Amino acid sequence: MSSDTSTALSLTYAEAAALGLREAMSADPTVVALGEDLGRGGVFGQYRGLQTEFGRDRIIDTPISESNIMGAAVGMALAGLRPVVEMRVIDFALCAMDELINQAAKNRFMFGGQGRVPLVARMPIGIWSASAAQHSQSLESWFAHIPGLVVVAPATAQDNYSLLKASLACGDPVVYMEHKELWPNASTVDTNEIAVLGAAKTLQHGSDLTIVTWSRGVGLTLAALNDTQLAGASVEVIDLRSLWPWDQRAVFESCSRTGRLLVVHEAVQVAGFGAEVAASAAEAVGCRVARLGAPRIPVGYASVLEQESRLSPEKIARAARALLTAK
Amino acid sequence: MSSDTSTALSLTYAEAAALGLREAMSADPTVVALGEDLGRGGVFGQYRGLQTEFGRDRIIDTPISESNIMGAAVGMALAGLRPVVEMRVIDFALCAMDELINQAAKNRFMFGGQGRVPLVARMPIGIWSASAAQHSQSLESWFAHIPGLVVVAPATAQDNYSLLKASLACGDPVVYMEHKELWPNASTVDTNEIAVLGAAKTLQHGSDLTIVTWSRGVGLTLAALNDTQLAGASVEVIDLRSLWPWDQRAVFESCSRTGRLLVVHEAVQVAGFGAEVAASAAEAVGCRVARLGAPRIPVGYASVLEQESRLSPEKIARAARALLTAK
Amino acid sequence: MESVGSTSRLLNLYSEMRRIRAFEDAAEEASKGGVAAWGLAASDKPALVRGPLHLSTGQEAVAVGVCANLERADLLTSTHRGHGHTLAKGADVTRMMCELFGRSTGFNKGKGGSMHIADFSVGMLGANGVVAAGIPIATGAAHALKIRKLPNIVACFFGDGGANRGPFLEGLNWAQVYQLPVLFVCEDNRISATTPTAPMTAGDGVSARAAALGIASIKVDGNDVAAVDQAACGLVKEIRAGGGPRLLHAITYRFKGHVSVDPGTYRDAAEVAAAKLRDPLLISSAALRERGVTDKEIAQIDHDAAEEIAAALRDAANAPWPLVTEAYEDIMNTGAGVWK
Amino acid sequence: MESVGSTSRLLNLYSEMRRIRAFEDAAEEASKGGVAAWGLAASDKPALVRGPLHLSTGQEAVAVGVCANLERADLLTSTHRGHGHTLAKGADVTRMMCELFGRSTGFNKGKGGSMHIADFSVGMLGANGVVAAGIPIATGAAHALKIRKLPNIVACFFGDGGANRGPFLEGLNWAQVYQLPVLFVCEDNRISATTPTAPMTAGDGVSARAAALGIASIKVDGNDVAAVDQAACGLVKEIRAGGGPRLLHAITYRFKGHVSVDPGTYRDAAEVAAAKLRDPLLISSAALRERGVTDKEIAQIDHDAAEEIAAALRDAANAPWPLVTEAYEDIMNTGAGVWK
Ligand SMILES: Cc1ncc(C[n+]2csc(CCOP(=O)(O)OP(=O)(O)O)c2C)c(N)n1
Ligand SMILES: Cc1ncc(C[n+]2csc(CCOP(=O)(O)OP(=O)(O)O)c2C)c(N)n1
Ligand SMILES: [Mg+2]
Ligand SMILES: [Mg+2]
Repeated sequence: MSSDTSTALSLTYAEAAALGLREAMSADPTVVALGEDLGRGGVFGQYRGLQTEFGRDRIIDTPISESNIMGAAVGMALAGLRPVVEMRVIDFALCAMDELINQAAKNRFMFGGQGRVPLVARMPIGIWSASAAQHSQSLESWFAHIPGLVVVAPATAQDNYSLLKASLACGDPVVYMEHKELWPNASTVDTNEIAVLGAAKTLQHGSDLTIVTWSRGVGLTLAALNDTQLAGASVEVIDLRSLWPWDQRAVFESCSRTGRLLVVHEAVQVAGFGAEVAASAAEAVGCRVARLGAPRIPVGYASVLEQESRLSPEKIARAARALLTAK
Repeated sequence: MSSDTSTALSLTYAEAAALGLREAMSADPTVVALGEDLGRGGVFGQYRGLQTEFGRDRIIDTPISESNIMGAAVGMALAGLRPVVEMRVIDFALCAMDELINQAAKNRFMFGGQGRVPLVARMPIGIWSASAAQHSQSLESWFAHIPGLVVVAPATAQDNYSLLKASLACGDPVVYMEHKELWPNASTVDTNEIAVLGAAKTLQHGSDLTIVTWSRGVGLTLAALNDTQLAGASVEVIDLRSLWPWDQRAVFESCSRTGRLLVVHEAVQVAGFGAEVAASAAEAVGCRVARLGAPRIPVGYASVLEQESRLSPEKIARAARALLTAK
Repeated sequence: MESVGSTSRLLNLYSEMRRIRAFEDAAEEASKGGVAAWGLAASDKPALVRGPLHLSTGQEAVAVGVCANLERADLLTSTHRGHGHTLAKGADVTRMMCELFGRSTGFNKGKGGSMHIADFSVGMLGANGVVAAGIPIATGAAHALKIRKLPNIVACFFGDGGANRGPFLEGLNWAQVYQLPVLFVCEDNRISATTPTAPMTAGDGVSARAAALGIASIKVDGNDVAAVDQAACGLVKEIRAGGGPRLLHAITYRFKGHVSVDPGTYRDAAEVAAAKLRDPLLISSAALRERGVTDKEIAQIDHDAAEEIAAALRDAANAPWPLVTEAYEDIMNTGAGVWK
Repeated sequence: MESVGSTSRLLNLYSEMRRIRAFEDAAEEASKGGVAAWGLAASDKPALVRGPLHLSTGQEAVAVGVCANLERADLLTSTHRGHGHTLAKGADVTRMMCELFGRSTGFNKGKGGSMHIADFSVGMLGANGVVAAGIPIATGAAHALKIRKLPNIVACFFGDGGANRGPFLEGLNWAQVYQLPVLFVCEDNRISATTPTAPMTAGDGVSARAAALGIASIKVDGNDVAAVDQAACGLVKEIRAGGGPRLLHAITYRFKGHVSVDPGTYRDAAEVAAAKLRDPLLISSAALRERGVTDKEIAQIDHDAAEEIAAALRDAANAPWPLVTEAYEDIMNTGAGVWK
């Protein structure tokens, strides 16, 4: 599924995903995509042009039937296809939880390995454009908790290309979480870069503090490094990229050098995936840990309220500074 | 909603819940219950006799329509009732996630406090009787992660009486998680005991190690204290009872005395609620932490497989010993 | 209100539709700018109304014709496209506009915005960001009314696209099983976001589906407010008499894109132009003129509506923002703020 | 198989039903003991078959009559009550019994048990612990067959109670919209666990609901295997000819409780007794006798079935347990075992 020619293209996060899917569909006739409004390119343009290229049989416009979209994908996978499921925003995927958790995730085990469910369920996450409480969630920790699910959260156009292809190739159900605020972000994509699920990327090396983050948190964390609060601090930044499997080796190695771990994510902090990373590091390495996530409040509509649920470079820098100066 | 006469009764966990609900229904005509097979007493006898006493209008047999059961409960709550929702086992509640998360949990906030959703959603959890992967989950960490939800997990008949009444009185949506293996457990219930949501119970005092647990983990942890591996160790055991709110004060106070925290739960360890407790203690107290939960595998049918997902006194004692002797 | 079919009633219906149209037009204008989406680039003009704004422009007759038959104590559940329902149910225009502007004086204190517009004080239990999610809530509210032996009913609006979601079946079955006082109203604009609904929908539509559940329905021209009013009047009477649920299938057309920033280019321009000839305001004003209402009287109504909305816009623009601390309120009595 | 209505075919159908009955009786017996539930105390005899065991005793004619019309490469999704479907689709009795006994030689390596019984090698894609959850899966499998231009079809079994869940609507709508090769089979035993289905179900039942979606159906006496066979034969032909989905509504009766440990005391004893007079095995053997099949021939079939099941029981009891390490296999290629 890798392309023949080496190319470095400038693509947005949305375009990179479309390209990755397009290449996978060209290479493998069993790859299909289904969801609402895909024919018009998807809500965020991430399917633009694909129905024209591959036809209505493979880029499938569906009724508003989230349960059946996900359930049908399970049946398709069992009957020889590799479906990409579009849930539009993760909040609507809540209408398909039985199908994802009870039917997709457990299938391979429950039936003793008789079948496989190679589906990629795309569930855009995150706060975007004053969309309020029912269109702003980030529920990655839910899926990390479920045996049988792979959980992926790309932060860049490159990763949205490479990780989508890796997810399509992996053969087990993948919850693929694109962040809605990243769609327009453009950067260089090397189509020869192959991603490995479970391998983090260390974006910046440092010796005083390790910051582990993913998705929208990555860009904000890198921006935080310029904050005056962090002047003089040597910070290592790790983009986790996939939350299950997650790169324990890279994280533990880093924290045992720095002695301090801050986990940063946009999701609600309480029982967020940061708790898993922090608890694991505390257990395995015994380093100091801290988390920065959203308070346990629904996302509000007015900017001043929404802001309380958002990450910012300033908040990240403050949390990092607090950890650096602790005790 | 407290009873007039002081009584100490011997009741099973199921009977205690039935009594608590019966008293609440007698005291408050707006309390109703809805779910499948309630007229015949519920799958586990936890509604036995109630339809005869209160009639079909208040103990409501429903179609197999989990989405509508939960969604109707939201509408009932908004229109002046205090519904108890029976989901039978938590696995089926996955068919009602939009209704619980998007509709119930966020309602009060999203509408600026115009309404309240005082519903109690009962979702029996846990491994029981070779029920395999689709009837054995414990998903408490999911709900702890969701702003707007209260999360309760009683471990004893007393608590199933007192916490159910407290949940009915609380006025916000409560995810109420009874453990299926506890139904027949009988103990003394004092009907004058009033439970406060968010208050843990310290069941045993100790100075070497704090074990925090809940639900089925409580009895198994107490049993583990007799294991030879723990001979000579002074262990403090805390039953958390409610996971949101959770008693941070009691837990932090205990770990700062003992310097070691083990969190024990039946749910999958990865991104389980133990991660939240352990990470919080590591952050706030800086004590050594460890977790014992299930491996990230679906629950298998054959005993030998199911056993791998179960807690046991021996496993708990081993984890406690490992933490006591660490570094 | 005056008796169905009377001129004074029709004047009221027209006037209510005009208020909604004026509200939608103003909200649309105020939403310009903001983020890139639907093929449009972000503008640098900051939007006064932010976030997804689903306009009911062109569909006013359904909301108005149905709500004319509701009492204040009757309840209503809505969709993502809920402005018309909210105003028609009697909500205050200014508090509504304040909510869209994200101000603390809005119905939801700025916490919900357009997609969660609600006025519980007039029985409007909320717009909803999830398609068809209002249906189960409506059945539960009606169930409560029945259990509490109250004389009121619930109106439950949903879209043609929503009829393909499971809760449609579960909710209608439920309402009929318990013989609940609900009027289901399908606002059939024949489109679901950017996708025509018909090719995604098997069978003969919502009325046939309701009939299969034993629920009687009426199909009506949803752009003719008099026709909607009359049909709703009959169905509401039957429901109030204890007849159980009913369904109103109203055929209408969405003049605008799916959300305010969507230019709707996926639709045939000729189709849109033809549909606009059947603007419910044109149909209604023509009917009024036939009954002898003068152009001047109509112009006065239009003028009053414009004034009312202009005042609401001014008030909303000057209203205070929520305090940061309010982000931690109205969640639960235990929990955030205390516990975090 | 032989042509529909022929005596040799009816003999095969009878024989298949007899095997299923023998299997169910044996499984029931093997499940005795175990935990307290349904008003019964726990017995001290350890159960050989553990966990929820939903018997299809009395409903064999539906599974057999439908599956007689399926090819091996056709697919099937089932319910929690799936033993009959699995055997009728051609699964091996011994591997099935091994699965119920939780042995590593079972179809699912002991990981699933009765509620997840499956034999993918004959196209049986699994029983399901969640009511109606097989419906969307069946539509997806049929969708794949269509996209892959394979000539096969999918049979989708569900219960009368399942028709009140949302996926019933979503799945049937989907199948009709995409004109998929699915035969929906409603096994209507008129009960849902301990609750009669009728008072929980609005309208005229599944056929009416299917008709509202444009899906043609046949209602049939589900205890008469010849009638089921004939009806299924016609519907399957139409489906294979590209006619889109069809529905078979089979009226039957559940002889046993909801699960094996449920004595079913909530049902009227007279009702159960009357129903047993219409045992599908009685109806079928009477029909065979009318065609001149001798008692001896029938007794031989009964005997063979009993022998086959007895052998399966012996093999299952002696089969090996799964290894502990297998708890960590068949989950995902990355993940547990590697990743803890
Ligand atoms: C469960 C769910 N799926 C998808 C969406 C995205 N969405 C919002 S409105 C809409 C179209 C709804 O069509 P219809 O019900 O006909 O209402 P209309 O917009 O035409 O008023 C879609 C798909 C959603 N909000 N909820
Ligand atoms: C979504 C869901 N809700 C509830 C249950 C519990 N349950 C198992 S079988 C059953 C009754 C199903 O009735 P029906 O569909 O008629 O099938 P039958 O048992 O009669 O074969 C119920 C309620 C379940 N398994 N899944
Ligand atoms: Mg529409
Ligand atoms: Mg049944």
